[in-house]
Amino acid sequence: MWRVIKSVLAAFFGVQKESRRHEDFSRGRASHFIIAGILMGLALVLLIALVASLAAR
Amino acid sequence: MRRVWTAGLAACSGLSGSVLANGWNMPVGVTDVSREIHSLHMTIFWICVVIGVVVFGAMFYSLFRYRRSRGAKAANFHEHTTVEVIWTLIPILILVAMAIPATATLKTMYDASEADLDVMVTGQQWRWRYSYLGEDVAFTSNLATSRSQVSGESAKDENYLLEVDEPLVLPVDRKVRLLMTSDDVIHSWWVPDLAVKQDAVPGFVNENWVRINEPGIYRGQCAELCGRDHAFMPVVVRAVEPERFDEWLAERKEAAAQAELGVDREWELDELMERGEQVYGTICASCHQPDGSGSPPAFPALAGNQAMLEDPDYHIDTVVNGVSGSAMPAFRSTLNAVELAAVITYERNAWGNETGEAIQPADIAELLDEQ
Amino acid sequence: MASHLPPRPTAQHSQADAGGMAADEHHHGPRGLKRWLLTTNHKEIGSLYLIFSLSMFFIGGIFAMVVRAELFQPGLQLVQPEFFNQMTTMHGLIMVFGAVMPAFVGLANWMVPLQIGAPDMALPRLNNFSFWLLPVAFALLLSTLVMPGGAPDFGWTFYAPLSTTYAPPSTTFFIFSLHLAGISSILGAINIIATILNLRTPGMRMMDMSLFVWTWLITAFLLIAVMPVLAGVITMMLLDINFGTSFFNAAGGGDPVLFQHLFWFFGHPEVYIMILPAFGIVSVIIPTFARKRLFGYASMVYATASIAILSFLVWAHHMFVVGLPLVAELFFMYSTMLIAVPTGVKVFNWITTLFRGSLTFEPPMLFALAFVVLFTIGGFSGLMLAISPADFQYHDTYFVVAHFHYVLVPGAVFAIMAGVYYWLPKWTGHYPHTRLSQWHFWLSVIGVNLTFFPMHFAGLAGMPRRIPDYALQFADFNMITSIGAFMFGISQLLFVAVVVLCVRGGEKAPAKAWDGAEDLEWTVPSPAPLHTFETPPRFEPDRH
Amino acid sequence: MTGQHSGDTRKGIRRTVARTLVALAGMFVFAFALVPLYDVFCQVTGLNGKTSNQAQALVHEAADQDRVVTMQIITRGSSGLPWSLEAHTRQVRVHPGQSAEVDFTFENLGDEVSVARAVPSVSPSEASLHLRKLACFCFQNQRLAPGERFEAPLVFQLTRDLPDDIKTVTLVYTLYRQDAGPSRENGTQALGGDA
Repeated sequence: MWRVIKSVLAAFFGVQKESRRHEDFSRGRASHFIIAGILMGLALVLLIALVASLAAR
Repeated sequence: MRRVWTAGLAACSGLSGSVLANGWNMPVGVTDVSREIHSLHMTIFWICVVIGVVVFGAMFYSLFRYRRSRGAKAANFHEHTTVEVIWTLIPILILVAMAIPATATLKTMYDASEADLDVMVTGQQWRWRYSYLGEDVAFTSNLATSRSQVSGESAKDENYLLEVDEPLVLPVDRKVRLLMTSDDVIHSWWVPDLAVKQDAVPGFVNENWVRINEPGIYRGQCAELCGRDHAFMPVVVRAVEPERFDEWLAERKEAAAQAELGVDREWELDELMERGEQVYGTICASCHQPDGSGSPPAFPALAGNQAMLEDPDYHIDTVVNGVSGSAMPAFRSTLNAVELAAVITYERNAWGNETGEAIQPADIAELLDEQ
Repeated sequence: MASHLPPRPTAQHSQADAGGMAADEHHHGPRGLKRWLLTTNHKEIGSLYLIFSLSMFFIGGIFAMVVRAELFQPGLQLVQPEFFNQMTTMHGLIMVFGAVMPAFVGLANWMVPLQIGAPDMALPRLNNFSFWLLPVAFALLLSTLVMPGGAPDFGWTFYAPLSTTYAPPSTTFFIFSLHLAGISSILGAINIIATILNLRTPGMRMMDMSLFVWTWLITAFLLIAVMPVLAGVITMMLLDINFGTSFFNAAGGGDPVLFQHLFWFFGHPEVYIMILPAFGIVSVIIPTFARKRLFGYASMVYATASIAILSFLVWAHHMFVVGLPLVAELFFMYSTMLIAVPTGVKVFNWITTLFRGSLTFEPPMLFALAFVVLFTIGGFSGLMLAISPADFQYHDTYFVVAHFHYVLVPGAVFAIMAGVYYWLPKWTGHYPHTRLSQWHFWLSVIGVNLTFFPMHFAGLAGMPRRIPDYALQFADFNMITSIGAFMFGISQLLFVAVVVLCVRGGEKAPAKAWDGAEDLEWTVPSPAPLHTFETPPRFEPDRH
Repeated sequence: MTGQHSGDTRKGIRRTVARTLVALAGMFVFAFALVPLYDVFCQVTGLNGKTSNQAQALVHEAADQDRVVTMQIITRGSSGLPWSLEAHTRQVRVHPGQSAEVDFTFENLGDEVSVARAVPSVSPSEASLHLRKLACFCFQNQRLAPGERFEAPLVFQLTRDLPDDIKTVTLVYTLYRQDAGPSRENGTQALGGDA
């Protein structure tokens, strides 16, 4: 699970190591990545929203 | 270099010296907010320039240094995690540095503290209506540039397309709250020197505010595509000293009262025709055409329109109340009784519409007063 | 630069692999017009898409020329404002939905099966259908020009209520044609996804695919996600116009601003739909002519995914002046700024690929390099527009027009042209005429900058977009822009000349037309026979 | 050419297509679901100055005597509707927490029965979260005979949690026609008609 999260994080960040992505795509299941991606997308939304509402104070 | 260019272009366009570009950049403007926005704009611009110089510098260095024609042999590296993480983190830091002043400026712009004056700005195809809330002063502001200038039949004035018959008058050094709404489609009220641009959405109100630092005349335009004459609904703001503003407001109230008096007397047909032609020219001609031919199907012809000529009440009702779901607005609150009577009389007697009827302002006033 | 082009690879050193040796003989389908109407061959459909896109590019271009001719000088000289609005609207719609998107689909049709070693697209008959929807859709759209009341005149963003209550009667046809074009894109996207996920040659993993295939895969997912939203929005418009609902009408409890939220929820990903495949093309071309593997292949894939995800979170940056509360302004400003990060990663990767390469400047490379520079300039103005307080001044001015033309013309369009120059030898068996291509390139680059750079100044000086006539202080900028636009427009005739000449003859190209090229398409003969990879080719991993 | 693919590949393609079709249908439904979601979102966040279209209960809290907020009331007509709507008071000063009443007069000045509704909008939009309408004519359509007058109250409360920096709240009512409009026989000849 941690690997999936790390890979999705890398996708958000836009940087990934060659060796790592080989692992991603040989081991992981697509559905896991998609679910993790959606969840972390939501987390990102909440994070930006939090920063925005703090800044708006 | 720039002079040569512009002079050359001005020469070939056959226009006078006024065509010489006087602005290449965002105006600094005359409010604290506009200054802040300008400096934010310049800061980010220079950051982009620096990044551009670095990035393009590296790129063009590579393009010249590693050409095969100069004997370059390709290296064989294709990833470097540390470098990639660094060039991801540095932009994030730069972005945070940009976001901080931007957030501060935005908060100033959203300041909701008490205003000294509230003005309601209403967009209408294709003019602006201003009402000073609580002051009983309201008027419409139309494009004042003549059609012959647009078509090229006469020379263009210095403020071509940026002049109106009645500018919005605002006091300097007072906080003015601007409430925006629209009667028909979305418009956007914009004056670059005031750094105010706000959409006017039909059925909804938006607000913005301005505190002008210097007296002067500031020009802008509608910024949101609003149909055919989108290019022809300028905004002009005349900022005056507060005392002058108070005088002006008193005069306007007086003038409105005077106009009331004119309503009760009997008006001659000629008088109404003369006044009506003016009103028609500023308000109606843009859609129904100066010769009343309209542009069907959206804008029906008025010349020879039997439905309208046979039934004066229908004609009056349409002008006063508009037609829902069409481009024909209600002029009940835009024009006063004299103007309404005059323009209806004009439409019933111009371009071969020879009804000979004079619609009396008093009758219209009665109609409006019931209201 | 031009005269120092390296010698072309000779025919012997790149004989086609066994897998690519499929012969032409067993094509027994109908001939003539019927053959093109009924074809299910990915190469023929690809060519149809590209020809269609090129014709739309010229039709949309003519509309742009009308706009620029009217704006050459202040005053109304050639057209009336209502026709001017129809021209700007049709120009936008045709360029977005008729030129850029079909061009990318055409390139995908041609090259995705070739790059993954597949014999054809996964759903060939559907492929034929999704192409032939397009001519119908755009014939319908163009026919609105001669309808009473004229063509759509509310801008390509068709904001309600200008596009509903106040729209011309032809709007219903506009909605129908957009539905057809949308269905075509969706079907194309399904086909591309099915092809990429199922028809890769044995041994090719996802992370072995070329960047062009990757970016198209992600683009196809974006299409699946947002085209239905567009379909929903225009269906709501249709209901508002013809069936008395009030989704976007304040009078009935609706909200015009809701239209903008829905439109841009589609519209912003749509912008990336038009640029991600361009990233893919450039990421394939630059390594070829740098003779060096793409730097940060994995990062490129992840950055593309990142841009795609973020594109769903930024839509309201198109609506900063519509009256959003402070928190919303901040949210969309921050999320928009974040997009600069993965985009920057891509630019850095391209430049690092050039660094210590062995560079030559054939026509595809010229266009790819111009893409990198000019797209980045468009990215800078995009960053400026993201700053919400400053956007109160930029919004709906020519600054915005300059920005999105920089990312779409020297961005998407240059990438398409780079791709065409790159793959023409594979399609026709001939190299494009070098001199003519170079003329086309330089005239296009100069024309594009002459057209769009002064727009920045006009916008900052206060010129709103979508106006047929303007105040005198904008006259100089507009005149330069118009001259540049005519120049750019005319120089595209050279492009047609290059393509036509290349189809008819020219220097023969070997299977591997560019010596630095790595992907599978270069293992089949040039021109590629009608059927390729009928037995899957061998693929050795770790080419990337 | 599916015929050429092996059985596994064909199954794979079918599965991919089925999944994308489900995703497509989901997104299409989602687009329409966004409409009510947007309304909910607006009401939760105060986006766009929309107010509730149902009567809300009074929040029982003591009025904040130290703070005064100006409530501006603006009424507007719209084209095609010969009605007038007047607020008896154009501006009221209230303490947050306190409830207040403003009366309005509707009048049909036309010569036909017509139906209309006053559509509200609040600025600044953040204030709409804290504006509670206990009674309002804007919750339903009004139907007036020619010359008929009708008086209706608006009872509202600005709750105490109204952000401190908000000093003025503007409430605008725009009257919109809700029935088909005047029945003119020669409709295509109509003056401003869309034909």
